[in-house]
Order: sequence, then C-alpha cells, then structure tokens
Amino acid sequence: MKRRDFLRVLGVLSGSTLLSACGSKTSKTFVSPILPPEEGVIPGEAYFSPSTCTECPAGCGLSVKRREGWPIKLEGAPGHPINDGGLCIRGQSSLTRLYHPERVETPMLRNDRGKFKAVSWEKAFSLVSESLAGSRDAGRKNLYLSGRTTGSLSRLIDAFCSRLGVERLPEFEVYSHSAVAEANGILFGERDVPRYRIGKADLLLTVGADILATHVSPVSYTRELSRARSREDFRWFHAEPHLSLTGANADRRFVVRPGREAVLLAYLLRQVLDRGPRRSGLPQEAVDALPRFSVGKASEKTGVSAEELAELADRMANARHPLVIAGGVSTSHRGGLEVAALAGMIQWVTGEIPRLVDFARNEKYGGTGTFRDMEALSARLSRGEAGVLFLSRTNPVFSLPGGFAFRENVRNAKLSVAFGDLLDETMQEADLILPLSHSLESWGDVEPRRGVVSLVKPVLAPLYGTLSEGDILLRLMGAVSGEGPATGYRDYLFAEWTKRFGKKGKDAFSRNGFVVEALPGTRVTLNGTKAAALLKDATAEGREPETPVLVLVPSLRTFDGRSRGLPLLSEIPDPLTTISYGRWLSVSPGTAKVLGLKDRMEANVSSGGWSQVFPVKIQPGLAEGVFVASRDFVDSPPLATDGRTGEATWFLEGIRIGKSGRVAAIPILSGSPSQRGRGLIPDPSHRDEKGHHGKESFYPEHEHKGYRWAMAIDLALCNGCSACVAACYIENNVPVVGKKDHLKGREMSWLRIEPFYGETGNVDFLPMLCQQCDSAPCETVCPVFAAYHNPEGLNVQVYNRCVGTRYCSNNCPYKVRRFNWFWHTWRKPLDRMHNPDLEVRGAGVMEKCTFCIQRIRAAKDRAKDDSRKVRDGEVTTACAQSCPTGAITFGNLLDPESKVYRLAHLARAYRVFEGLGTKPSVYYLGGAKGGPEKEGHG
Amino acid sequence: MDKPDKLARVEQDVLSAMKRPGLAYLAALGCTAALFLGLLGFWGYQMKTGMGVSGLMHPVGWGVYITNFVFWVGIAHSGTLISAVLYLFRARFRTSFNRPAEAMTVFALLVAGLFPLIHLGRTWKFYYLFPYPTQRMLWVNFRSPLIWDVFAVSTYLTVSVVFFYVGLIPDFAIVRRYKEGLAKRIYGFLSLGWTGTRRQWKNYNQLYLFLAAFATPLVASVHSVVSWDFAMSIIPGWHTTIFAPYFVAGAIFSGTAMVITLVVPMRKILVLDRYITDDHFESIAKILLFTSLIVTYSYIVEFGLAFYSGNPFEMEEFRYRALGDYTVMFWIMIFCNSLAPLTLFVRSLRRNVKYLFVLSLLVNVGMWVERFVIIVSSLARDFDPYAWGTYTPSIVEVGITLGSFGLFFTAYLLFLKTLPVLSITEIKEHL
Amino acid sequence: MENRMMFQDREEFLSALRNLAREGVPQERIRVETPYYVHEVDEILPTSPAKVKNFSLLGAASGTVFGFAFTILTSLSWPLIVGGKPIVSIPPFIIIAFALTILFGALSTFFGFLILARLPSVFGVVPKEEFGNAFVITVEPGETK
Amino acid sequence: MIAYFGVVFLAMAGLAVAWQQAGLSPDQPIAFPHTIHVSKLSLPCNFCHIYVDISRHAGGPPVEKCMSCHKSIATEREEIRKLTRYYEEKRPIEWNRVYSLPDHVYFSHKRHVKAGLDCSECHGMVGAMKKIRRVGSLKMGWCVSCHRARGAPRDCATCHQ
Repeated sequence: MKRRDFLRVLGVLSGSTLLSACGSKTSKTFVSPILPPEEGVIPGEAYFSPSTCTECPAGCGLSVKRREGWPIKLEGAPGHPINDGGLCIRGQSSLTRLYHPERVETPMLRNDRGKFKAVSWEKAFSLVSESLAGSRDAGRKNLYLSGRTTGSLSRLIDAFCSRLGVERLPEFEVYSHSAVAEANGILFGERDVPRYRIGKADLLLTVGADILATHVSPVSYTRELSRARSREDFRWFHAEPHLSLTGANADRRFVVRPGREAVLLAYLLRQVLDRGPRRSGLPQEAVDALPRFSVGKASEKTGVSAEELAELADRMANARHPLVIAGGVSTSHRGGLEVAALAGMIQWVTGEIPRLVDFARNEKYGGTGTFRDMEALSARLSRGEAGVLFLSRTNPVFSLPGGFAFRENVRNAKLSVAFGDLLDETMQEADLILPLSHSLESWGDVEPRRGVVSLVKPVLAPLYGTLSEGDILLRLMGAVSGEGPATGYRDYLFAEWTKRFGKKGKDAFSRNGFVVEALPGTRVTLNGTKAAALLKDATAEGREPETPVLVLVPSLRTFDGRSRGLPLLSEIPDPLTTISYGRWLSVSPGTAKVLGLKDRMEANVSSGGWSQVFPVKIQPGLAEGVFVASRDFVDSPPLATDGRTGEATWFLEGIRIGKSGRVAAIPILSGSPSQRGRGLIPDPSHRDEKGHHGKESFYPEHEHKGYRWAMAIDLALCNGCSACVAACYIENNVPVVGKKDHLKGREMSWLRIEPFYGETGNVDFLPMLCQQCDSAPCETVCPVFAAYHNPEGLNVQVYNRCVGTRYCSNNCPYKVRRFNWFWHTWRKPLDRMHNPDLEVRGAGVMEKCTFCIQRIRAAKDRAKDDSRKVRDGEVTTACAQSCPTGAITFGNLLDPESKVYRLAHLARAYRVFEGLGTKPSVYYLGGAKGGPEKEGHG
Repeated sequence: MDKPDKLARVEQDVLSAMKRPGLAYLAALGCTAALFLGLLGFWGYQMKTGMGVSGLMHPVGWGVYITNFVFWVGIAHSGTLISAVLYLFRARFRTSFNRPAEAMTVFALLVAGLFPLIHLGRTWKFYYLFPYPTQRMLWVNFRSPLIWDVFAVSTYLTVSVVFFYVGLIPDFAIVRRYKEGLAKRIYGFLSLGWTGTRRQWKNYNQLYLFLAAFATPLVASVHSVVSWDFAMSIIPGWHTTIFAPYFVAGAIFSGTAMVITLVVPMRKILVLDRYITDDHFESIAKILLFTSLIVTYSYIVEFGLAFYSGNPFEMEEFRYRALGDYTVMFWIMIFCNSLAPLTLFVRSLRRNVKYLFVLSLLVNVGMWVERFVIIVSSLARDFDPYAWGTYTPSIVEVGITLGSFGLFFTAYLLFLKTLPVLSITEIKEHL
Repeated sequence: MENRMMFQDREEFLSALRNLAREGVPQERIRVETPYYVHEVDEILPTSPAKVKNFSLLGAASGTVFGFAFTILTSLSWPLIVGGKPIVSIPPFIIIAFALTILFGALSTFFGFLILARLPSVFGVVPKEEFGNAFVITVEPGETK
Repeated sequence: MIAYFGVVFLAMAGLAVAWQQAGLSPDQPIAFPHTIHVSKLSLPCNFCHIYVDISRHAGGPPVEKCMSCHKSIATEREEIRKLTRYYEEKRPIEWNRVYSLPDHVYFSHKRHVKAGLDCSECHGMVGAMKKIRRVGSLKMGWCVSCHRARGAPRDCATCHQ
C-alpha cells in the first residue's frame, strides 16, 4: 500500500530516470600507444616539473603538476629563492590562461575592413620583414616596446633590434616604481628597487607599499614577513592614505593624509638623527636641509596621533635593525620622490644599507621605463615617426591615462605588431597580432632579481599554432636575412645557459629550475648635496593632492589589469570587500553617511572632464574624503605624470561625487562585515571568551584508526591573500558559476576568506572551510549516509549516494557545504584542468571540502607500498601547500610528534563555535596579527 | 413522515451529489486539473535543469517546498482528529463531518507526499530513501529525521486510507443498490460484497473502534515527527523543545480551518443543511478557537525562550524574524492565526457560516505563512554572519505550490462525484 | 423451506427477534440483515464478542518487534558513524518502531476483520436480492426443540 | 494505475538488461585471442598489462611490444596484418573497454595485485576466452561482497572519490 502510493508519484520520475541514467564521462576505450611512454612515467601518477610564473613581474618559481601529460595545477616551487613554495592567487590562476577558451590561436592580420583575419606565420613574417625594410627606407623608425623583460629574452631582443635596426624603447610597466628607483639613483647612484631583507629586520615600517598583494614581489615579501613574525621582538607598522590588504595586516596601521607621508618620514628621520645610534651619518648640508617638526606639528600635518608618532619614533630609534620601505600610492603623487628619498635616507642613517637594503640584488627595475617615456612615445607616434611598432606583453592602450591619446596614436604607426595570448585593448588596435605561447608551452628564463635566474620550461606542446616570443624574434631575424631561422629559441637558450653557467651548471639549472649566482656586494654612499637639494622643500605645502581624492590602487586579483581575463580571478571575491564580479568604489562609512550612500548604490565620480559611475561599497577603516577604486576598474583616468620621476600620480584630486539614483547588482558575498560578537575570532585581549572546550557528549567518544586528520590555521599569519582559495578551486574541480549565481548567493567555493571588521576598522581574516567535525551535525541528518564520519576523522561526502535533501547544509553551523544547483560546465579546453582524482559533481549533489582526500589517498598508497605509516608533512592540502605565509598546517592529530598536534595544543588554539559541541578538526590559532603576545592593531 | 422513508430520504439526499456533473463542476475540475498539470511541467523542468530554477540558495536550502510539505501534512491532521478522536469521544456532531474530513486527510497526505520528492536535488534517486534490500547491501540512516518522516507519513497515509475505506464499505453497499450494470459491479466489488449480516456488523463495529484507536496516536505522533525535522537540527529558531506540541496544535488548527473551507461550499451546493447544521459548525469553530489560542501561546513562548536564554544566536534570530527581511510575513501570520480567530469568542460569529468561511481562508493563509517564516527566517540568519543571505521564491516554486492545491481540489472534486459525501449509515444510525 | 420476515421498523424487528429467541430457535438458524449496526441483536442472541482485537494485538506487537529488529540489524550490517553517535542509538529507533507498531496493527486489524467477517464474499458483490433499509430475519428450516 | 506502473517498470528493467548485455563483450579493433597468448604461450598478465602492479591502471601493451614478436610470427594472418598496419601508420590501437568503472569510483589495480589477488578473481579465466567477455557485474554489491568476505576496508571513502 505505502509503496504504491509513492509509486503513484513515480509516474513523473520514470521519465527523468532514463534521462539522467546516462551521465558517466568515463572513456569507453583504452589505448595501446605506439611506443612505451617516456621512462618512469606511469599513468595515474602525478609528476612535477619546474618552471616560472609569468603572470606578474615577480617571477615566482613553479612546480607544475602533470597527469597523463597535461598540467592540472601550479604550485610554488619549494626552496625557490623568490617564493619558496608559496604561490599567489594570480599565479594559481595562471593555469586558466593556458587553457583559456579565448586564446589567440593563429597570427591575425587586420584586413581593409578593419576585421582580423587569420594568416600563416610565414605570411606574417614576410609582411613584417617587408615593412621593416619599407619603413626604414621611408625614414621611419622601427620601434620595439615590451613589458618588463629580464634574462635571455632581454638580450635576444637587444640582438634582434641591433640586427634589424629597430630602436628598443624603455620597457613599459604600469607599476615601475620609478619614484623609488629615481630616488635611489639620486641618493646612491643606483637607479633601481633594492632587495629588502624583511626577514632580518626587527622593526618594519612600510609607507604605502602594498607588499603583501602587489608591490614588486609579494610572495617573496610575505614569506620573509612570516619569518620575521615568528620572532617575538618583531614589530610591523604601516602608513597609508587608504586601506590596503597590507595595511589591514600590519601590527598597527597609521592613516596618513594623502601626500603627507613626507612629513611623517622627515619627523622620523630627525628623531633618528637626534636620538638614535647613528650608524652612518647624514652629511651636514642634508641635516640642515631637513625640516624640523614638533610631534604636535607632525601629528597635525599627517593626521597621525601624537602618541602614535612618539611611540613610532621611540621604536625607530631603539630598534636594532629598523627597515623602512616606501612605495605604491605613497610614492606616486607629486611628493612621491621626496617620500622615497626620505625612506632611503632613513635606511642610510640607520645603517641598514646593505644589510637589509641590498643594492647588489636589485629587483631589476632599472631598465624599466616610466610614464614620461610613454608620453614621449605617444608624441612620436602622433608625429608619424614610427614605422613598424612592436608591442609585446604590454597593454598601454588600456593602462595609459586618457590624456596620452595612445589609442589614437598607435594607428599612426605604419605597421603595429602586437604579441600576446588574450586579445587585449592594445592588440585590438594593432594591425598584426602574433599569438604568444603560454610560459607552460615555451622555453625561457627570467631574472626577476639580480643574480637569481629562474627556468621557464614547457610541460606540453603548444595547444595552438602559437610561438614563444624568442622563437618569433629568431624566425623574424631569419626571415629578414633570408637564410631562415638560425636555430630554435630552445637551442639559443641552451647555448646561453652553457655560456653562463657552464655545462654542469646548465644541467643543474634545468633540473632545479633556478640558479642563484654569487655576486659581489655593492657599496653605495649617500650623495649629500643631492640629498640636501631633495630635502629643501620635501615637506612643502601644496604638494599633496586636494581632497576629496580618488586613489587608484593595484588589484590583488588582476594586478595592473593584465589578469582581468582569467575566469577564476573574478569568481574569487576581493578579500577586503568580498565582492567577486564587477567594479566598485570603496567609500568610508562617514562619507557614505554624509552622502547618503549605501552598499550597491551607484555613485557618479567626476574630475575635470572625466567621469565614471561606480557601485558603492562602504569600506570600514577608510579615511574621510578618501575614495578607493582598483586601477583596472577605471577607464582612461585623467592622470598626471610627475615630471621628475616619470611616475604617474595615482590620485584623482578634488573629485566630485554624486548619486546616480540607481542601484547596481554587484555580488557582495559577505552577509555581515562584523562578526557580531559571536567569537568566530575571539578578541585576543580577553582570552576567556575563547571559552569552554566543547560540551560533554551524551555519547561515548568514537575512536580513530591510525590517523586523525586535522588542520591548524594561524590567524596571526593569515593575511587574506586568497591564494588558498584559488588553489582549492583548481585542485578540487570546483566549478566557476559566474555573476548570476553569485548574486543569488550560490558561489561554490569550498574554502572562503571571511573578513570581519572591528569598531576601529581593523579587520581579521578567517579562512572558513569544512571543519571536519568529530560530532558533525550534517552527518546525523543525512537520510542515506551520504555524509558520514570515516575512521580517520574525515567528514566524508559520498557524492554518488547523495540525493540532495540539502538538510546537511542547513544543519551546518559553518555553512561550508555547497550544493550543485545546476549541471556545471567547463568551457573547452578549461576541462583539461580537471583533477582526474575527483569526480566532477553533477546537479543536485552536495559537495564540500574533503581535506583533499585524494592527496591523503595517494600518500597512504605510497606509504603502504613500503609498508609504513604516512609521515608528518608527507601529505598536505592544496590550500596549505599554496599559502605564502605558511599559516595553514595539516597533519595527523594522533601523532604527538606532528606539527599540527603541537599547534593544536598551543594556548591560543581554539575552535569556532566550540560551544555547539561539534568538535571540529580545524584549530585556529587566535591572537593579534603581530603574533601571540603582541598588541592588536587599529 | 415515518422512519423508513426518512432512511430512504437520507440516501437520496446524500447520493443526489453523485448525479451527472454539471457544467460548473466540469469547469472547476478543468481548472484544478490544469494547475496540477502545471505542477508536473514545472517539476519536470526543475529535474532537467537543476534545483537552481527554484529560489533556493546558501544558506536557505529549504523554502517553499518544505513549507508546503508541512502545510499539507498539517491539513491532514484534523481529518483524523474529527473521524477518529471524536469517534472515541462519541462526539455526535462528528457524523456530519467525518467523511469529507477523512477524504481531506487522504488527499492532503497524497499532496504532502509529493513535496519531499519535489525538493530532492536528485529526485530520480528517491528510492535511496527507502530501506529495501539492494545489491549495494546499504541501508538508510535511521538517525535522520527525514527517515522518520518517511515512516511516519507513509504509515499515516496507509492507516488513513484504510480508515477512510472501511468507513465507506457499508455505504458502497447502499450506492450499489442505486446503480445498474458495470457501476453496480464496481461498487459491489468495492463494498467487498457487504450485505449487512449480523457477523459483518459485529466485527465491523470492533474494526472501526480499533482503527480509530490506532489512528488517534498518529494525530500526535506524525506532526511531532515532522516538527523534529526542525527541532532535531541545531539551527537557532528550529532547535526548540516546544516544537512538537506547537506543531500538532498548528496542524489541527489549519486542518480544522480547511474542513470549514471545504464543507461550507459543499453544504451549500449539495443542500445538506439538514445534516450539517449550524450547531455542528459552532462546535468546529470552538476547536478552531481553542487551537488558535494554543498556537498563539506557542508564539509567545518561542520569543520568551529566545530572550530568556541569553543565547546571542537565538536572540538575533527572533529579532530578525519579527523585524528582519520577512517581517511582513511574520505580522501576516500573527494577524491570521492569533488575532482574527479571537473573534470566535462571539457566539453569533461562531454560528455565522459565511464568517467562518472567510476566517477559515485567513487561517489557511496564516498557517502557510507560519511554516514559511519558521523555515526560511531561521535558515537566513544562523551562526556564521558571513553566510547570511535572504531567499525569495521563484516562479517555479509558486507554480508548483499552486499545482499542489490543484491536485488537492481535483481529488476532492472527484470524491464528490464518486463517493457518498456523508456517512449514510452513521446518519441513519443516529436519526 | 426457510421463512423470511421483513420489517420497516426497528422496534418491530427487535420484538420479532425476541419472540424467535423465546421460542428457542437456535442462533445458527437465524440470519439477520440490518441497514446499520443494531447492538440489541447481540443482547437478544448472546454470542462471544468479536475476535478482531486479537489480530490488532498480534499485529501491533509484531510491528514493535520488527521495528527494533530491523533498525538495529540494518545499522549493524554496515556500521557507519554519524555525528559521533553510537551505531545502535535506541532513541531514534523507538520512533521507527512506534510507526511500524501502528502500521502493522492497523493492517492486521483490517485483514483480521476480513477473515472473521468472511469478506470479501463473491456472492455478495451483486447479491441476488437486496432489502434496502429493511430489517430482515431469515430462519432456516429445522426442528425446534 | 498499478498496471501502468507495472508497464513502466518492465520497460525500464528490460532496457537495463539490454544495456548490460551489450557491454559485456564488445568487438575489438583487432580480434586478439587471449587463449593463445595466455594459455598456449602462458605469458604472465603483466607481460602486456605493464602497469598492473605499479599503477591504478593496468594499461595495455605498446604496439611496439606486439611487433617485437609479430614482425616474424604469424605475419600472414589477417589480424596481424591489421596490427602491422597500425604500427606502420603510427596509429595507437583504441581497444573497447570491457571493464569500465564510473567516474566516482577510485580503483587501483596495484593495491589489489599487491594484496595477492589473482587477476582471474575479477577477470575470470581469460586464458579460455577467445574474445574477452566481462565476468562480474562491477556493481557496488559485487565489490562489497568480496571486500566483506576478505575483511578489506568497507569505508566508503576507500572507493568513492
């Protein structure tokens, strides 16, 4: 009877049963290859090969994970001199550039109707070589503009240019740090960004430099910072006009009036001179030129409270190894040069050159040009001086201020040839597009830091008919001279490497993926006269941008905008605002109240003739009168260039804000900016809040067999950089669902960064993932055992058993379970990224973090082969592996020797919502950013 | 007129409902059936495309579908109350309501039974929910309240159907007498060949008594189990000890309202005033009033507990429930379930059938909204503030909800034309 | 040759029945058909009370036993830990057992009734003769003591 | 009503059965006789299935391996000609899977072989099959019954991925 009544319902179902019966993508054939695959390669096993990330100029070392020949994940190369195992969100996502569905596949020529048509390489080469000759005869200049280029490629370009009579222009980087370089040039005769040894400092003062997210070499800095923070005596202060991820993570953050950083530094320099141990003196003339401020005056000018200034001065004076780093927005306004110079002088006076500030290991921004150079170029183009214009790995049309009219002027070149992989604004303006191979498809090397050479090695043949820049140049040279390509770029490189490192060295290089050359230290001395000249009116009035001001900042997710195209990066929310898709304008709470603006309301920002409409996001911790937008959200902003440094000023002064009256649909993923005193992150000042260790269970504990997998996350180290999130997405085939579903609150991320703001605008980041509870509420309510607890303490979700009641998700206090609302698809060839060790979940199935059970399985498999247990550190999760700060530790809680065991038993270890008695396996290490016994920030 | 004619008269009065359907009837049937077909359409679309076509999201994983489930199971309850419990209490007025009430129970349960399936992400795997021996050697998780539901609801449905059918047996025999040819055979078959012999009557009497006895605890148990779907979770606003009695009262409240909604027009159209009198309605109205008071009391207790507990999660939840995104729903609920029924303290209103009808509609709305508020507002504001979100139903969910009413009324209309709408035998007995 | 008495009135019917009883006509020879349950009949011709209740008890009891046995055994056949609760956790199983108690009880009561009432009866589906609302007494032939 | 569902069910059941039968013993691009190689020549399984004891996948023989013998042996046979053609045209041979598991299942040949399981336990007497046909249903119950019998782990996560 009861069966029949439910069968009555079946009438509808039977149809769909047949529909959904055919789902499996398992290949119905298996292949006998012609030859046995290369030695030692076993199907079903993962292999790692060294390479280098080219998503930004930092040049982090990669270890590329391959399965059956296809790269399926990028990981930071352990031991690499730059990133030592860590890899940022952009680096992780670089894989989606390789498999991007919209990559340029063949050379494309603009036909007379302005449309692009595919052409053969031969055609392209002959065309270029003809017009090279042609324009030379016509007295036009052939020009070569590229993004920052280091290593062999740079030398090849030189060779190419000299051989073909092409003028190589200064490289164009949006963030070329020219103010800092310029200042160092003036003061020390080293026009470059030095290497900062943060790890060795005991006091760090960063002024405007967004070292954790976008400044020069973020992962490298982050690593060093973690090292420094592990020392009790280390303190880190950050001064900036706006709020950046870096500021959010400093021990204490000072909000400086835009453009007044110089006053702060001048005050500090004076204090150091007066009180500090003056390891190396400042020439008298400079001392005299240095303006003198009382604490009160300085505080009044900078907007930093007198107490804080005083304390900062004390610490600066008493620190053994203080390090001051100026950069970013603080050196990109009219007073930027002075700010940089003052920082340099403090470095000099405190005698930390060359110990902490090493010019021998420059970050190699010397050769990089400035906006001034681009202004010049634009002018030359407008005069029609240019014959063939090569534009390689650079997007000036998008990046340059509207005033430069670069878009229009490019058209004046006789033939503009753009190299690139995804069609960007500049390529669209070009006459000829030459598609570049992804770095995973090509040979090469980079030298991101002087003496540090990192290998770029292909892991697969180009997916399309693309070439590496090196091959293009060589073949062009061949085409011009008519004798065809001399050698491939690969052979060229091998020759180069053998020349540089010797035979043995070369093999070691291609094995390890990097070389660190021994370099002689560079002694620099401070040029007093020039210093004095700089100091004269360093703090003069009227330099600072007038408020209200719109600060344009580099973006954690897209850097200068070059990573915009990568789908994964828009799916992962910005850690400060939790906005995933679209643009927004960050407004301070006070200003918002005054203007009557609320989240998602549209505001019209205008300055001079320029104006643009942004949805508003209220940003706690932002100073009054300061508005922030990511650089790549703004279309051709009216930026000025600083005459002396050539740096663009990233401040739009005296802007006007108006309500447009409309409300925009932007996905703000966080339901509440504050944690409402719910103790997700207990306030370090009163420990007891952390409170009772769970409830007593009514039932006896169940025992664990062999392993109990657990995780410890150090909130004092986590800086919200979201690299772990990207790693998780790629490792676990987590679908990218897009804006529409984000607006509905249907994001699929297994791991998310939850920012929680305090009253003072300080923010803590909480990485939230499945807590693998020992008494999991989700398990009990599942009617079919799809969610259950396995003997190793994992909260397992059996996808194929799940019927999709969503009860588990309802009953999860951490809301980390994700339901597949649709049949998610990956646009080809993105599906190549799929990790074959996991099923791709179909519609109607609940999924969630598994502690990377596939990695655990593999590790146990290895261990079983030589009949032993899995060693501590042998298996780690994707998030832990990628974390640049090393905040995440994974291991076996049953092993008292394991690192995770030690951390889980620290005094500051706690578990979220312990009062609910869920007994999570994820331990968070509370405490202020500065580490255990340090003051909170704010 | 003398007795035997009276008996005949009863038969004719009741059976007159079963004569050829008129145009109005067919039109009504057409509409309801169309709604039901709509449900099937939407459901198919949802299964093909995925649950995403509903408004559900994180953190609100349950919405209109589960609301409907609870609502319809609730409706079922008063049927059993009237037919079984009142039978045990020998409440005379029951006689005029029990047949439509039992019918309502059965149909409501059929509709309710659909929704657990509709809300499944993978409906085509619904059989995983049943404990039957498979080659997988896997069983179900008896610790899950959803499995309790499977057992409670299917038991309830089975017992109700049996009870309903048993009550019909002697009446089938009567209908048989009025029919010819095939119809006669069919009703004869349904009557199991009832002739009203002494043996039959003796055992029948005891059967009916015991079925009533078995059905009675179900009134309490089934909706308790349903309430545990929520009470057994840890969600603030769900995890409450008062849920079981609170839900049972609510169930009877809504069910009684539905009985009125159904019987008032039925009495009018089929001219059954002689058998369903205003006194009967007054007694029903009293039940309505009584349960309304219990429900109101539960509302107060809920808030009391929340704020007395000092538990921040609970407090925020109930603040949100009353003043948050769903505040309108909340106050609709208060008006329909707590305030409006208070008017029943006035005797004249209790006896005013039109008024009762309107009120019953209000209560139906109110109780649906109550379930919605409890389910959605609790999920929307649980522990982790980052994960908070608000849910709005989609067109698909609305369509399916309407469809469920379509199915219910289709069944009810068919019942009017095929079965004796009142228990003839019992009325005779009590003449 | 059996003789049949038909009454339109309940009271007449009862008195007639009383007379028969007084004349000492054995029960098994008296067949009675009524439009609804007339409890006096059982007083006039006393018989043992109905046995349906035994089926109810049997069904209900077996329901309880099966409920517990089923839940416990299936849980043990593939022990899976959920929410840190023991494999055999009785409280939830009580609910299942309760439901099955009612289910089995109700069904067996019904089938018990069918057996005891000799239903469904093939001849009854379309009876040769129907008495409508009449109260009928049929006395089968045989000698009176 | 019941009749209707009866029909639906029978239809579905029939379909399912047909489905299975079809997959049991598909035709192969080359009619490779295990009888000869396994029984006659008694080659060990991992002579051709080279990865069976070092990887999840058993793997098939590289065509080169076949040719190492068949350059000279039985070259006149039609099937061997096919083989040679594959080799000369440098085309890999795409065998039709007889044993295929759904995506959500993790299965490792290595683990089972190392556990001392004989290939025939799951693949039957291959040596006696002129054309390979599947033995065993490859359904969950089929795996589980063996895991039960041998006390192998029955934690869902061992096989479900």
